[in-house]
Amino acid sequence: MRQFRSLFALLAIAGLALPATVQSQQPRYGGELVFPVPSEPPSYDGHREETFGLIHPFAPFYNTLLRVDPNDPSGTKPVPSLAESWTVSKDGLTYTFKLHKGVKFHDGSDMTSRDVKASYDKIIFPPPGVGSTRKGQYAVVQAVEAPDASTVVFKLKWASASFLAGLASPWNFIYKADILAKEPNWYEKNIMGTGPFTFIEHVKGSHVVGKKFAGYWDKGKPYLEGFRAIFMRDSAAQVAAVRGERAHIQFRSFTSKDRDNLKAALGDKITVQESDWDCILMVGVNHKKKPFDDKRVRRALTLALDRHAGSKALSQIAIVKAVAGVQVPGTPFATPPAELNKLAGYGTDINKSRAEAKRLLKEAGVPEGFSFTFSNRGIPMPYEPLGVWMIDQWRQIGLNVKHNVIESRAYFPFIRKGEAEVHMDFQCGYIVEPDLDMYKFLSTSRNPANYGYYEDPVLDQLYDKQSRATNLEERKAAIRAFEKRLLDEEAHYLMTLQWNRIIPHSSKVKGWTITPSHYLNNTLDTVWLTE
Amino acid sequence: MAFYILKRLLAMIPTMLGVAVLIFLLLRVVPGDAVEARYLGEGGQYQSQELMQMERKKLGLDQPLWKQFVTWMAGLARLDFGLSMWTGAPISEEIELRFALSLQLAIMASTLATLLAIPLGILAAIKQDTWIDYAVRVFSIAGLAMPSFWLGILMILSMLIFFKWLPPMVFTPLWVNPWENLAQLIWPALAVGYRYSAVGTRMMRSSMLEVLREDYIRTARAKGLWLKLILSRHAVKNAILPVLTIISLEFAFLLGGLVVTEQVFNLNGLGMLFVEAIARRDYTLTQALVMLVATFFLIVNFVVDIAYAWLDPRIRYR
Amino acid sequence: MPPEPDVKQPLLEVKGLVKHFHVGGGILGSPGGTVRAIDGIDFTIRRGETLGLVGESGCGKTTTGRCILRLEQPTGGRIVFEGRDITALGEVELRSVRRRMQVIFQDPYSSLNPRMSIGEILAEPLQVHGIVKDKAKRADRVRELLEQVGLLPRHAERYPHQLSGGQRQRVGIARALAMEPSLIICDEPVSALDVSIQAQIINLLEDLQARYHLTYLFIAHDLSVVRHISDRVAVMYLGKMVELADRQALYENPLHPYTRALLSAVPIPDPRMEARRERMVLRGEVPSPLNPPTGCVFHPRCPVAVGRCSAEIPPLREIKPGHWAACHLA
Amino acid sequence: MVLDCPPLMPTLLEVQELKTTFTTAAGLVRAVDGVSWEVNEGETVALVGESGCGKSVSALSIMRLVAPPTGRIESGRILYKGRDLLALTEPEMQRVRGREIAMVFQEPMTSLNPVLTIGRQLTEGLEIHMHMDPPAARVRAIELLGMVGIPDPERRLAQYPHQFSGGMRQRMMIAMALACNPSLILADEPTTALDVTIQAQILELMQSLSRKLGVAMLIITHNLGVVARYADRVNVMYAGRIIERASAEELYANPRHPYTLGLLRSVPRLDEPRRARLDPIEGQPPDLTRLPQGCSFTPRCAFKVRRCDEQAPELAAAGPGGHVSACWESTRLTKQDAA
Repeated sequence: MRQFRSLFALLAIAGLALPATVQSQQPRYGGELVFPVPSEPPSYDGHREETFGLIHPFAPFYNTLLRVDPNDPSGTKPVPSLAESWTVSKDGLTYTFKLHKGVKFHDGSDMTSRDVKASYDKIIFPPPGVGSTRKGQYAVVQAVEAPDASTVVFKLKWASASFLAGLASPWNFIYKADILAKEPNWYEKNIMGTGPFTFIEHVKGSHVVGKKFAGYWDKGKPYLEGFRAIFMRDSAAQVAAVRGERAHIQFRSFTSKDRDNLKAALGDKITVQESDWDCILMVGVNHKKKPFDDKRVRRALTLALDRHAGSKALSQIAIVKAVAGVQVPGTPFATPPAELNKLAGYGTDINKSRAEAKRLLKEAGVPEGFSFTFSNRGIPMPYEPLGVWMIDQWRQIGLNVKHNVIESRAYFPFIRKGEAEVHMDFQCGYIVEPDLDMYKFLSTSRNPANYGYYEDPVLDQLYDKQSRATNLEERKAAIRAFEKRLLDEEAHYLMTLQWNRIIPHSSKVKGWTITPSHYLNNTLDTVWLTE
Repeated sequence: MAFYILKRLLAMIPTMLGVAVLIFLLLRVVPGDAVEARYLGEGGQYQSQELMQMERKKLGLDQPLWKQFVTWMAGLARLDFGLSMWTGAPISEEIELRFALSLQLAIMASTLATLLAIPLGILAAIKQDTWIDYAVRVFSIAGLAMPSFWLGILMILSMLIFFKWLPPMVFTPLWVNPWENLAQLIWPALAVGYRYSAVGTRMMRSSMLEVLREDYIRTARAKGLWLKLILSRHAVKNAILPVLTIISLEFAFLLGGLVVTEQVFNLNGLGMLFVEAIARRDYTLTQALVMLVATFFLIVNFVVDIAYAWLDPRIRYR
Repeated sequence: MPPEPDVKQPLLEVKGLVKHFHVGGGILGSPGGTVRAIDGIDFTIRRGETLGLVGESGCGKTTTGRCILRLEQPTGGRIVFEGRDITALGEVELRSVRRRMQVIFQDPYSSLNPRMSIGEILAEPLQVHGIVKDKAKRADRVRELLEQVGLLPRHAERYPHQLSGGQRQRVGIARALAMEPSLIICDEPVSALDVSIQAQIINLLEDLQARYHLTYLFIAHDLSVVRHISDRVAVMYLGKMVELADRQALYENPLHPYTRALLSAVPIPDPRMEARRERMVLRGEVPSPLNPPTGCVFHPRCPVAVGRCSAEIPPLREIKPGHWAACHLA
Repeated sequence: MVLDCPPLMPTLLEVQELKTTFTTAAGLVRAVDGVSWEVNEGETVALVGESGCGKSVSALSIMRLVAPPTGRIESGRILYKGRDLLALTEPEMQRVRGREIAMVFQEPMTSLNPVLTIGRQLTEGLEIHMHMDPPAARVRAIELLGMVGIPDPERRLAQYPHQFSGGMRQRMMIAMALACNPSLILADEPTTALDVTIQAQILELMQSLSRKLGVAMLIITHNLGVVARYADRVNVMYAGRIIERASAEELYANPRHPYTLGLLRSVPRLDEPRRARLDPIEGQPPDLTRLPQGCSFTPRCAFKVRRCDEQAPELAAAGPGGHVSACWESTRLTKQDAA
């Protein structure tokens, strides 16, 4: 029910007509959707790449086994795609999927369970010399089996609450088994899927063109005759393209200022969809550096941040907005605001928080005017405004912080050396799912990408507990406990503000719903143009 | 002549070799490599050392430096630039289209710059210290003061606001559709050409003033020649040499140096590719681009020398 | 006052000096070649004397001066200065030699830094070479130098463009004097000056020579000026020395046809005399030193040349005591 | 004496009270300060003086080539064949330049355009003034080069100035000047940049051509020796004025101005025994922006009297044959006085 409420809220923001008229509109066939893409992927292999620059132009050529409901603005609900239905064994260890019949690859051959198995085997058990960047997320899988042409079975090592969501990952394109058997890396440089669109051309640095696949299995779809993705690095150029009506939509996000400008210039021709965004900057505190080994000091750092005031001020100038914990606000596992505000640094009385922070620092023996270095990544938005904001917040509890900005590409290699005291870290999910969103914070021994360099078995146990919970309420409780330990009691990491996704697009674009992830909902099968 | 050209071409080899060694080493001084840039890129997600090592091996980054250098040089000798470390595609393929765009833009901008600079410079020189001279000066200083990307933004905004029109966003080669092609490139060419004409105009003006003070101009006047004839026959050819040099070197620079302008006009040119290649630690691509631009500089220099000889017989016969 | 020099001892000996320049080919592929700027010349300059070196442009006289100063590295031959072979000295050793050997240029304007005051120009070498280390004493020395060359102390504050040509040449002389040299190479020191000023500078050079026992190598193309100032005169043509003699002998009894032609070409400011004078106008132009004629280099223009002249190079012979000429017919 | 007779030939060019000034940062330079002189048809006249005395500016003023905006002809008349050149329009003046009056400049190196062939530079005057077509102009150009003694003229036409030696270039300048059969050639230091032996060649050539073709010549020089042999009459200039004028023979025999005398005395001469010391004119040439009220030569003059400081002397008769001098003491001077 909450989901529906937030959908209506979004529709209201977007200034769309009433739902009644939405329903009355019949999808129209034809037209070419044009959209700028701010980044270009190195290869075409979804199993290997990590950039949305791959999803936006290339997802329409493929299908996945499951997908995230394209009409659900929370972006959390797995629904059928190539699999039309599934059953889960009582013990939660066997998942059996029935595949759609009559699914054809673009070369005309039939898609069978062999292809699904081959694709997942490549992701989970890659042969030598084949890159799979998300292999670790499927550690739960024991084996993938294809007992008959239209059945795929996943055997798990233990029960997993997030497994279905994992199969709805937008990255896990289903490739053709015969091709993979011949050349496991073929899909890095070639495209051949079952998706609603067929690949026409990719001009390096310029654009990708797709055309409606006449033999698409989901009858009646897609509506578009084709699409054209144009690589465009400069955000001003992207905005200009939408404003000049040379492009319909940009699927990542614009800033609030761009939104206002577009709206002012084009009025009703622009429809705005907004959502909290499953991306967040957080602050890693190196537990190996004194005095940050002392949790009182870490708590003081988070207590110093006036998140509510920051949300108001920073949302005007940066792409951040909501005050959040470890889950995107408004999604099923998110902590409700009233409860979230009880965490250290989330309170509404900032003076009280700061007094507490000063007391803790004193207790920890940290002298007045203590100095440390805050390393930040050389990306103007939103790293820099957030960095400046935090340094100012820390100054107000008597800390003197040096801002050390490092070139974007050199940043993580530097952080990985473990020399930084306090640094900005980043995480962005392709689907809102606690397993994925919280994995980052596990002890460094379990996740080397935890640059706080701490070991916290209690926290790890809470993670495993929620991950294997079969009951929704049980999982929620474990997540809540995890959040409290991570952000309040131990203050291992500090969360800043949730990013805010703003998509002002041409009002001609219909059938596309914003979700918290810019990796989601880019198959374009449901999208149509009014003219 | 053929001997001279051959000699000059041979003389380029050591220069290119120096450039090659320099860029090879410089790139490797910068922290990080293509694999780190790729797998620690977006969010700092950790990838297993195993995967990273595998990727490094694929790219040959596990080899000792000298071996990497030798491999690269051996490729260069066969005019094979190798594969991009980022996309794995042949570098020639990466560069081809962008080169066509950048080259065309550089030619158009330089041509515009020349077409503006030479008449304006001559006009300012013969009308020295009159309002015409001042007007030309203001025009050219304005060009210098306004970065071309800023002028570009102004142009785009005005087109959007006043004509509700935007140039095409995708490059179409000239031979495919000249109209589309020009509709896209004329604007950046104007923005860039205007800016670069400013230097040329100033140069042409001062060079012209200098030539007009020369004794042989006085000789020409003493012969009873009229101003137009003196300018066209006696002055311009002499005055044009420094302007030619400036514009030619600008041309070579334009080829790879228009990063921001490319962004503003969303041009798929060499400038952005260059910046991205460096950011991605795509050694092979960066090296190839540096070699390409260096070659162009050398060729342009060479062509300028030949042009000098053509314009100035003193050089030709010396 | 420097000690009275030993007049008999040669201050500078030049033996078989050769300087060739290699010139590259043009763009259109004309072959490069060797310019024989100086093609084996010998002479000595005794302490306290002035040797005049005359010849037309391109004859090698200026290059000779530059080789002696080691501004050019000679291709061959030896230069012995104050008894020391300086032909192959390195930069550091040359520094001390250069103090003893100074130069005055034709165009004083381009050899003076326009951004330095005259005082600074004169003080700089004193400081750099550590001749006068104390600042106040340096200012005194500058004043003294200015007075020696007939300028006023207030000229120290002026800049080169504020002075007339004659005054600038005086500064050039003062700068040379500052180093207390024994040899001054005067490279066309008066040819850029107005006639009325030329005489002032010549007189000044003579006065200074007498006062400081200076030795001059006086390079010029104006034969009347050279006659006035020199003790001995050497005539060069196309990189070769064609005649060398005492002033009087050379002017009254020139042995080489080229010298005779030169002398006859000098106009004399007296119309009556000019009308009576026999003119010996040479044919043609000076050949290119890239491709000098065979035999005697002067033979193509020589009014008295015989068959032998084009085949055989005449050596510089001592025809009369102290009078040398390179001509088969002398 | 022949020179006592009035000139047999009619006056070709008559300069009357010419004043030319230049505006500089230092002030107004009175480069030519009211000079008058004339050239008769077929005659060779010399204008002698040191650098900055106004002799070159005089020639440029006649051609109206004083560069604006700094240079300006203030007043005076320049009568050429009775027409005042200063009253002509610019197109009319263009028809005079090169056609009626031609010029030979001092620096043959820089006075020829380095990027045009000799042929081009020689024929362009023929094409515009004589309306010759290119083949005819070429024939004439070959003839001209032959006339000034340049061997192999046909091949030479295709060459560039830098392929010519200094003497050759000056011959080429003379050929250019002669191209359109002018009545008057203004030769500004025509031999100064040349070597002595070449100087002699060029002067001989100019003299013989001017006699043969009946061209009048104005030779501008600082070299008294050059003038002695070739000029019929000599004007001596100092600080923008003519201070003495006489036939060449008379001037050298009986200089009547201390400056002329000083010039003659200060140069070493091959025809006289070597003197122990030269007799320079002391001091510096005057600053043309701040000329004294009286005679400009006073500060350097060995013969000055009180009056010299107060009043500038005008040219007055000082000897036979139109010998005039601007000196209060001219009659007192003899050549021996200075010695």
